[in-house]
Amino acid sequence: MSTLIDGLSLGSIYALIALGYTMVYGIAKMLNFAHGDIIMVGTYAILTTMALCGFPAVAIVMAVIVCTILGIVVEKVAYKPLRGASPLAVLITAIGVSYLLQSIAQLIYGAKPQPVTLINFGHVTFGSTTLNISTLVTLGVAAVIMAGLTVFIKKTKTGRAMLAVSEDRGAAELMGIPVNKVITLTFGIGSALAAAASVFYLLQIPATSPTVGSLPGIKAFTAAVIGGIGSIPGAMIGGILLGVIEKVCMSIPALNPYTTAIEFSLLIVILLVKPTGLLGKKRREKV
Amino acid sequence: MKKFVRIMSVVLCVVLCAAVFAACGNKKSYTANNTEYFIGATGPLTGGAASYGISVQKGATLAVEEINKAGGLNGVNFKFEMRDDKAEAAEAGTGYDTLYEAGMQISLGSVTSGACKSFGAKAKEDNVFFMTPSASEQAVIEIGDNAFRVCFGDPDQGTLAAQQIKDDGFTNVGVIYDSSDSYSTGVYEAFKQKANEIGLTFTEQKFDAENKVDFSTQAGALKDCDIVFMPFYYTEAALFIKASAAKGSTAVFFGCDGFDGIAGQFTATDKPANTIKYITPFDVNSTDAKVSAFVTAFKAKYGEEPDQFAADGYDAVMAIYQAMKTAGVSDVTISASDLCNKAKATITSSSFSYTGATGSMKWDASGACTKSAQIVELD
Amino acid sequence: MASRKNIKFKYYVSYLIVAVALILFTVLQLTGGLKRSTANLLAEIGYSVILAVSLNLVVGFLGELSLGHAGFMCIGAYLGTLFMKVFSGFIPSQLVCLIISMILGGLCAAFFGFIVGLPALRLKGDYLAIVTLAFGEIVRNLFKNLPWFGGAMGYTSKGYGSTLFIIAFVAILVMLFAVQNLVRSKHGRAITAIRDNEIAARATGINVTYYKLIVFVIAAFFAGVAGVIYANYTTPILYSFFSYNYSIEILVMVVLGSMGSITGSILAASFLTCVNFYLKTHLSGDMAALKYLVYALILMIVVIFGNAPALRSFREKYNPKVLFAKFFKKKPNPAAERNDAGSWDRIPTKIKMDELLTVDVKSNESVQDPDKGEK
Amino acid sequence: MAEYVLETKNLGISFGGLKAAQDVNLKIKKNQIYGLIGPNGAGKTTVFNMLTGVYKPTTGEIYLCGERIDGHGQEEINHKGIARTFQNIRLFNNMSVIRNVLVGLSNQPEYKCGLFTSMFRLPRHFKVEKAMRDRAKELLDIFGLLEERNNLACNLPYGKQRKLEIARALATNPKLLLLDEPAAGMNPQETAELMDTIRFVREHFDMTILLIEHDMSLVAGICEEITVLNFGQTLAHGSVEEVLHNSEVIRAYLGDD
Repeated sequence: MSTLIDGLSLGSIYALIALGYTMVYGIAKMLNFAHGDIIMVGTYAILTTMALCGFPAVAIVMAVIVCTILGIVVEKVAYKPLRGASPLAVLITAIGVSYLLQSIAQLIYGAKPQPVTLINFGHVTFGSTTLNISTLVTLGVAAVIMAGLTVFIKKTKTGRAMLAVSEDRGAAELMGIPVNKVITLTFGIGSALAAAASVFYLLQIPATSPTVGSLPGIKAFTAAVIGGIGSIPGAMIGGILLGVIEKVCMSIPALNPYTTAIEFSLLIVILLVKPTGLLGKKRREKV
Repeated sequence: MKKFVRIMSVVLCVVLCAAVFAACGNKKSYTANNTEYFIGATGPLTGGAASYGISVQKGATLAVEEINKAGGLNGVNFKFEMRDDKAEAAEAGTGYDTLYEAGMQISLGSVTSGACKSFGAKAKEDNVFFMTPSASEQAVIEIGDNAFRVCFGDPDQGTLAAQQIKDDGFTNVGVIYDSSDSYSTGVYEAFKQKANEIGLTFTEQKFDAENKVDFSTQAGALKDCDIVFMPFYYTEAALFIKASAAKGSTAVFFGCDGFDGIAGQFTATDKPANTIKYITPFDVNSTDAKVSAFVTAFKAKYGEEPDQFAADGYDAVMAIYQAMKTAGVSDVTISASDLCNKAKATITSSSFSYTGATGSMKWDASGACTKSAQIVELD
Repeated sequence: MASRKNIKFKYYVSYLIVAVALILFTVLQLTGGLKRSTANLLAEIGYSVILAVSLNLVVGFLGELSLGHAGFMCIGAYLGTLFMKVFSGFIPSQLVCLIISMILGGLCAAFFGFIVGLPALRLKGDYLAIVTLAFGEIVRNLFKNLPWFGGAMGYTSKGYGSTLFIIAFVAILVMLFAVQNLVRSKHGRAITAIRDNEIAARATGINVTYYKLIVFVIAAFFAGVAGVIYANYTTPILYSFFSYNYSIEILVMVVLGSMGSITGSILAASFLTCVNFYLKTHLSGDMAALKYLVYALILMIVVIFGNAPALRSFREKYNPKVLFAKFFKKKPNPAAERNDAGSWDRIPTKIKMDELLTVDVKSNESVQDPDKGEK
Repeated sequence: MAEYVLETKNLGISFGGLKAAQDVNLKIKKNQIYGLIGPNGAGKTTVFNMLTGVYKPTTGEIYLCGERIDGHGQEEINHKGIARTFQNIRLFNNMSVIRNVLVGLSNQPEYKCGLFTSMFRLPRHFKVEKAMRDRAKELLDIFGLLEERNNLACNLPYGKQRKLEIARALATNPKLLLLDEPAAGMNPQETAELMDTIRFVREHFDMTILLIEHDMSLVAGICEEITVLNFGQTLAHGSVEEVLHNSEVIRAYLGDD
């Protein structure tokens, strides 16, 4: 039971990151390899703010602001000039951004992992199971964020514009949708979600280092692909699925060492059975 | 892109030519131009284990400064350089080559065990003396007769811990260790052996270098234990302790010398109520004259309290200095191999002993060091 | 025919570079004038070049993105070491032992390339990329946990010593021979045809699956060979080295060397390895992060300047070919230049983000998409 | 020897619920130029895609010279003897003109040459390469592309790209050549030239040709038999005269009035 809750909460962190991947992918048609590192920047923003003023609420707001601005700046500086260029060029640039963010973080803060205490919620006991309150908080808030995002995309004009751009950029442009603004906005939202993920991450694991974002980043990317990249509900389902499977595997001693292998095998199996992921749309190549 | 290829090929040609000239050098004469005795070492200055490397570097640098201030060895100064190895064996090997070619004459080996084995293997080939401050795995000093250490060996700590836990009357015992770290695995193996010998039963959990941030699974499995033995480093230990506390564990956390520095990982709000204690040869609050002199000097230079690794680094340099002094080394361009033979003979002689920040030490031909341990509790 | 001559030269220049370097440094080594660190650098260059060229075969010539190249290298490294250990028991010569291990290690990697390629090549573009990435991660996770390979502490191998780079360079020559000959044959044409237009290639009767598999297997073979060289260069072999980050590093070499250009891959791999090595041995502590900073900046600047549509006129204006044209009194002839594989910004890789969701795995089945029936 | 080069029986395909093509019966005799026409969205290209194995038909059978070929993969169908061009030209753009043709030749049994033969440059490799190049030059010469053989395919003018596509298709030595709107985007003069080319191909290669076309002048000029599709169904078929005067066909093209 407690494994399941742990898994759900880890899953919702993955889901938040995966949402960023999937939205950027759906709209800008690029793999934002630097997305995981936005999380890292979020954790350092929290670390610094906590050291300066000590109010968790301020730190969280700060993380969201810093990440959003960073996401937009990265998009403007590194990706926008390459719009229309070979996709591989964009991918390589994203990798460059990832290296850049990590090395800057290391130059400022050092490679040494640093403890970060945001809020210490403690734990509650129901009968025989002890639950971490922060886990429950993560679960609840992440659910609210995801519901909010879904409503935003479905109901608001901006959200529908995003959908339109992801469907067909050229047509959307002809319909008068400001495509560049929409793409920038997508990066902003994706990065804000990454900031939220960094908050939840610190609630689970109270430490940070310059490479803190790579592993969750790549796992979340996997989750996004499992769910069908480009699909928002897919990212949520994929993230939660992956989180639960990871925790369940880790709690079974015989499977524990093979957790990563199992997660990635799951990805391969799903892609082979359903080549566009669980909820991915299937389109046909024109002949 | 084509343009880049072109530029690149030009640069490469230049580099190639430069490399050819640089490549020609006489292997024998690397130390010929030395004006100071060169002590080299590798250690993790970046990556997860960076704090140990940095501590050793600080301690060793302090020692070298003190020696030079006091006139060096017959008026010749020492210099110390540590290269980053990220606690990885391959990097330590590269670091060794760089140092050796830069004229290293004697060395502190590497800070961590895995890296030190790779460093030591090369050092043995060239017959370079090394005195590792903190690579405690048994295999390190088994590399050859050029290998020495100032720290405890892994087996000693594991055995001591098992005995201690048994003596304290704990029955519900948990152990967690880092299966990718030879120090951690070494202590664990010794602990297991001793525990089986004396009939102590325990539950075990492990983790590795790529899964050392999220401890909720292991913490969940060990949350009902009365005592958890944790033979690994403090950064991960702090995370494990926090994860355990979040799971409602009331266990005593019992660590090894790698725990030194754990106090800095907690703030007033997240310091758990559990007892945390560890084995260490070095107590920063000791009233011993040698220790307090070291602590004062360290604080004055770096503005922070030294940990055990800093003390080990300091002692390793001081021990080398004393050995060289006793051996009567007088030629600053002495080759590493010649210096090794002299230092070896001196340090293993029964009359040689050294007393420093981590107590009084003597060495035998195995390279192991005999000194006493204590258990410190974190308040 | 001038263009013909050009092509010939283009093919032989890569042999020339490697052979000159090989002879030069071997002589130095044998006369005892080579520093150990230089020999190490050369060995690193050796396996990097093999990796880059073999990956170029997949990315540059076949046009599929693979992020699991380090996984094949991992297989070669671990199994090659195992073979070394087995054979050293009854083969006295270390050299023979190494060569046999290189071949066997390569074959093992090739076998895995086949196993992975068979199902994975049904996927396209980014999906193939993520599956290869997943494969690489699975491989190293397995080697970490399988009981015979030293576990998480790494697999201890016996280093070959400082003459390793000679063998690595000879291996490069052998690989160049095989790869260039392959590329310059009807099979090579079929492979580039698949890259250029897969649908047309199918309609022209090219057995796409066969060729994709072949390329995958050959690339895996050479990655395995590179793995064995790596295993003899460093000890112990650590699973963590073979992460996707390393695969990406290889990809960066290929891209900077311009995709589809073998000479380019050789130069870029050597260049980046040198930069890496230099920064690694000259920076210490947290300043080592500068290495990645430099790396990242090179990467971004080169890619953005080389590819941004807005900078096209700038590029054309300052193109060295145009700038130097007056010195050579020869009009640059783009057609002759581009006779073969072309430069990378022109090559349509199958990661077309615009057609990204246009993934149709089995086009040979009825598709549920009424509005696109006629086009 | 079967009576027809290509014969389809009740060929049909449905995407979801929509029947894109239904009961298409084609009977193409040897050496014939056969036209497949119909308004936009009538399912012409869908039929081509079924014939070449891009789609798998949901109903019906396809016979090539009496051999059943439906259900086979695209490559296999090409090997059995159907070659095609595309409505939106699909050349290997980053390869030279001659290489485009060489790719088409590579599957001929007489140019068989194993992977290792090429890799290790065994004598057979050189022999085959030479033979292939000679054959490719011959083909290019026929289409007047010999001069441009070392240019990149994408640098050719539009009309020559069309020709190159046909040359590449012919290089695979087919029994039946499918041309998908060969005259699209051409001016009347180019179209006339194209008609000559198609006739020449039929004579010179003893080829059977099935083509899709909108340009009625071209259809009327060269086709011997025509099938008209509308909404995926056969509307009419017969000789050019018959079909073009068929009232239903006129209605389908021009509307009900």
